Amino acid sequence: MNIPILYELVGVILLGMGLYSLVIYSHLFRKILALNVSGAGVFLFLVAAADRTSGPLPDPVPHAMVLTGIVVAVSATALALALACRIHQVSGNAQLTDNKPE
Amino acid sequence: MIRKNGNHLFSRPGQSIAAIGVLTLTGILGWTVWTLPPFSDQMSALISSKMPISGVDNPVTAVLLNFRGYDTLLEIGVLLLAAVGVLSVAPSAVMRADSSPSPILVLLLRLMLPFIILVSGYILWIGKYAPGGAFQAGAVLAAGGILLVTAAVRFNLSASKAMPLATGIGLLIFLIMALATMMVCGNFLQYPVTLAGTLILVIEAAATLSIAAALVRLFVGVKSDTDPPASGEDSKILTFEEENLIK
Amino acid sequence: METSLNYAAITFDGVLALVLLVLAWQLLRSPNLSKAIVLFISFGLMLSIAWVRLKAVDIALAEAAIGAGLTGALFLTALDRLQRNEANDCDRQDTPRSSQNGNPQIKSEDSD
Amino acid sequence: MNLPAWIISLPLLAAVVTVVLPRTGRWVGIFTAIIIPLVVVLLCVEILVQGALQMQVGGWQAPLGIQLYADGLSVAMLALTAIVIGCSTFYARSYFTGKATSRSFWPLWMFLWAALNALFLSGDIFNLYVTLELLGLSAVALVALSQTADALSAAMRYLLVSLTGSLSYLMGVALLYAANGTLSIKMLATVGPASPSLSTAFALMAAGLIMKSALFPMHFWLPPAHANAPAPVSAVLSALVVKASFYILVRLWLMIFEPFINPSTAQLMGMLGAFAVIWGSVQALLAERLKLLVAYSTVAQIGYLFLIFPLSSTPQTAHTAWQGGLYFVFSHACAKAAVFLAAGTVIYAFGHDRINELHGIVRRMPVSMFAFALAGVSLIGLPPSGGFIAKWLYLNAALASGQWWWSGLIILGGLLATAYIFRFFSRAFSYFPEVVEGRPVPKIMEWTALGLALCAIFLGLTAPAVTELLNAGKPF
Repeated sequence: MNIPILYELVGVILLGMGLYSLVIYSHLFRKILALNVSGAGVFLFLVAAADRTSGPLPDPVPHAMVLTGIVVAVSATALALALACRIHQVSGNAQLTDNKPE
Repeated sequence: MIRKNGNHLFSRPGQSIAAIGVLTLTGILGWTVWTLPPFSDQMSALISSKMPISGVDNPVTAVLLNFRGYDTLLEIGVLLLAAVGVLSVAPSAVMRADSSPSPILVLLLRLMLPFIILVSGYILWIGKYAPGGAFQAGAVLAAGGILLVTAAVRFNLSASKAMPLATGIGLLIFLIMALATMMVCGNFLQYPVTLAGTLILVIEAAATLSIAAALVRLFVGVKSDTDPPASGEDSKILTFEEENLIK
Repeated sequence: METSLNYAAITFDGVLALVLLVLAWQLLRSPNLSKAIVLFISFGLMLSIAWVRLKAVDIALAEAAIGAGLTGALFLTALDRLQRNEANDCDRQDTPRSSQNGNPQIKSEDSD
Repeated sequence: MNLPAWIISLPLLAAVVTVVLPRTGRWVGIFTAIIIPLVVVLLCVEILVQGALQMQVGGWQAPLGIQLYADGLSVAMLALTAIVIGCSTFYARSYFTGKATSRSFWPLWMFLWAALNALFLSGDIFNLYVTLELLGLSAVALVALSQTADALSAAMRYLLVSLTGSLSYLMGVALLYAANGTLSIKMLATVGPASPSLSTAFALMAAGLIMKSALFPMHFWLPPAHANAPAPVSAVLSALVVKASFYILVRLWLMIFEPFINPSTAQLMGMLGAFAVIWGSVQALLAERLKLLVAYSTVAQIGYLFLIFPLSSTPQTAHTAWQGGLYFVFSHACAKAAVFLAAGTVIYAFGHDRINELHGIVRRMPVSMFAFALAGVSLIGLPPSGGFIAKWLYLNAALASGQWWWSGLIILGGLLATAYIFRFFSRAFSYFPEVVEGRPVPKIMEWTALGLALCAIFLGLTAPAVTELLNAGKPF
């Protein structure tokens, strides 16, 4: 087993773990954490895949994609946290009102 | 019974179904990844061959600011959008520190800030040759900004006039450059080869400032307080000079 | 010499992969939110090391600063605001709602 | 001329200006709403004359750079966007007058427009991901502008679904890039043969896009979000935003995945569409609030869109089915935007939209109710509306491909739509002796709704012109 494949598989498992937590927990902060972990999994897969080239240096395009992804992720996280805090303030509860998944 | 904090959404059977679903998905994905063909190095080779005319020496910066600069332009748009969105959700744009900071801390901050700005500038500059660039530099600058607004007892974002300009200028410069190069060279964001390095640096400098400002805005938006400021309060609002200091 | 270096590298990567998975698992299922957030920050820092191992130093820098640092700071501030909201609720009125829910932190610690 | 670049840059510039100078928002918004439709018209002419247009951003060829790609399908979507957002902007200007949230509204609105334009013009799967995020975040922030507890919860749920959908799409992009080393749709069009990575990538991307387009059973987030957003936002969300992810799915299906897809996948999507039509219509019949009724009607109408996949499965009906599906997109967009704007006018005037308390409001707002009626004609699918043409094309495709059961569904859906629309009409148009009291409504709000409803009807009369535009550059 070579090293990039190891990290690719870790990325896939992180994605799965994040999705599972996203579905089963109702506290909004946990859902947001779970999405961040899933995102990290996808990023890890991308960069690990880029390292499987035969040349000495990895492909820089996935690196640029992941940098873009990290900035998008922090933007989305901030919006989600601001919404979650506001919901908590209005309803006294950091959960979505009815018990539907997501 | 739903617990407030460890709260699960589903009963045990529901959780098992979710677990089985996710395990299946992970299994299929893992198998797909296992069977992936070897990664083609056609793109790496292509990028290496175009590096001399990209205007920079770090391949990641070349992809971010030149080959796929349009993605980065939209991405700076996403950050600006989030900065607007977070504040529109926040109950007020006023941030209050938990307790008044000691004057020594404020002094220390004032001494540290030039250093932070210097480091940020260095990371921005080095991005041309080595790992670094606008995002990393912006994040460092934002850390300085966040320390500064935390040290101020109250920080009123909507009263600040420089903040909107600082947040917007990165996207504005990027767009103007993109349209100007289109008029000159024919394609959106097509830099003239000899000027590419300079133009990229200008765009990145403006982007660094905006990324920092947007990240500070995100922080202030999430932290913002609910209570309206008490009128008689002897609070120190972050002054204009201090704000300029972070720029 | 080269093979032993290789073994060391593989061991290092194996351990790092394991640490990443364990941290992620712990942070996702930790009953205590502030602990989960601290674990998330350490997860981000470990991830930066993984980026370096994958020859992506640019991403390692960005991850440490934005992914772990800023996102972590955002989570901590948001949690702080949440707890202040709850505290305000309890102070202002002793309604059934606020006494029922109480502070999430204390509650979760109890129920462990 | 580089018109596509201008179509993307103008709303982005407007967004920056409204962030930096918040007081100018109202005027910048109106200015953009006038200028962009003009540029889009120029682009339509260019496409009709020259055929499909491709732009290399930065002057870099694929696979190194990003391509902008405009054919009949993309410019038709751009034109639709210009019409719907253009009208809604005039409406929003009155709707948000004097509201504190208008400061944030204008930048978000301009970002939404930029995201849609960029999305319809993109020829690169990763670039599409960035536009999807731009679109999703601006839509969520706009829903949250209402600031009520319901709107905030709806926005949160929308955000979580939207982010999960993007993540799934991004994982698909990652797999495609890892296997093929390119992100350009044009280059991916030549990949093959079928491989596990290709099927998994399609499954992930389709799942993500289906979540974002709210196809049954992933529709649960849509009714609260669309019902609780400010009216002009609801109009654009229902008319355009859910269609944007459907558009990407259609593009990927047509250009990359069609040869590799198992026919049962198309049937499955059609089945989900059928459930959506029935479920959405029944919920619309049961809804107590007008905007909720309209939102559930959107769930039903999205179901029709997904019938495109089974109906286009035989070569001889493919062309008819694609045209029918896209006609659904256009006529539903105009009609639904009109209905949401009219419903917003009702809330503006009376402060609520409880259907049972809206007796005889036609006397108070005849123009809005006329708009509602015209749009209803198109939603039901009666001639001479755009909705009729769409259903007619679908019925032809269903019968010609020997899949008669879909035609039964289309007729059933029409009957259910008649029922839920007349349920509201029977109140609104009933004779009620006293005139209902309410706040006076700015004229422009009523007339923009009527304008959009008229567009939905005209789409039925101008079918040849629209089909010519759609076929330009041979997207199908």
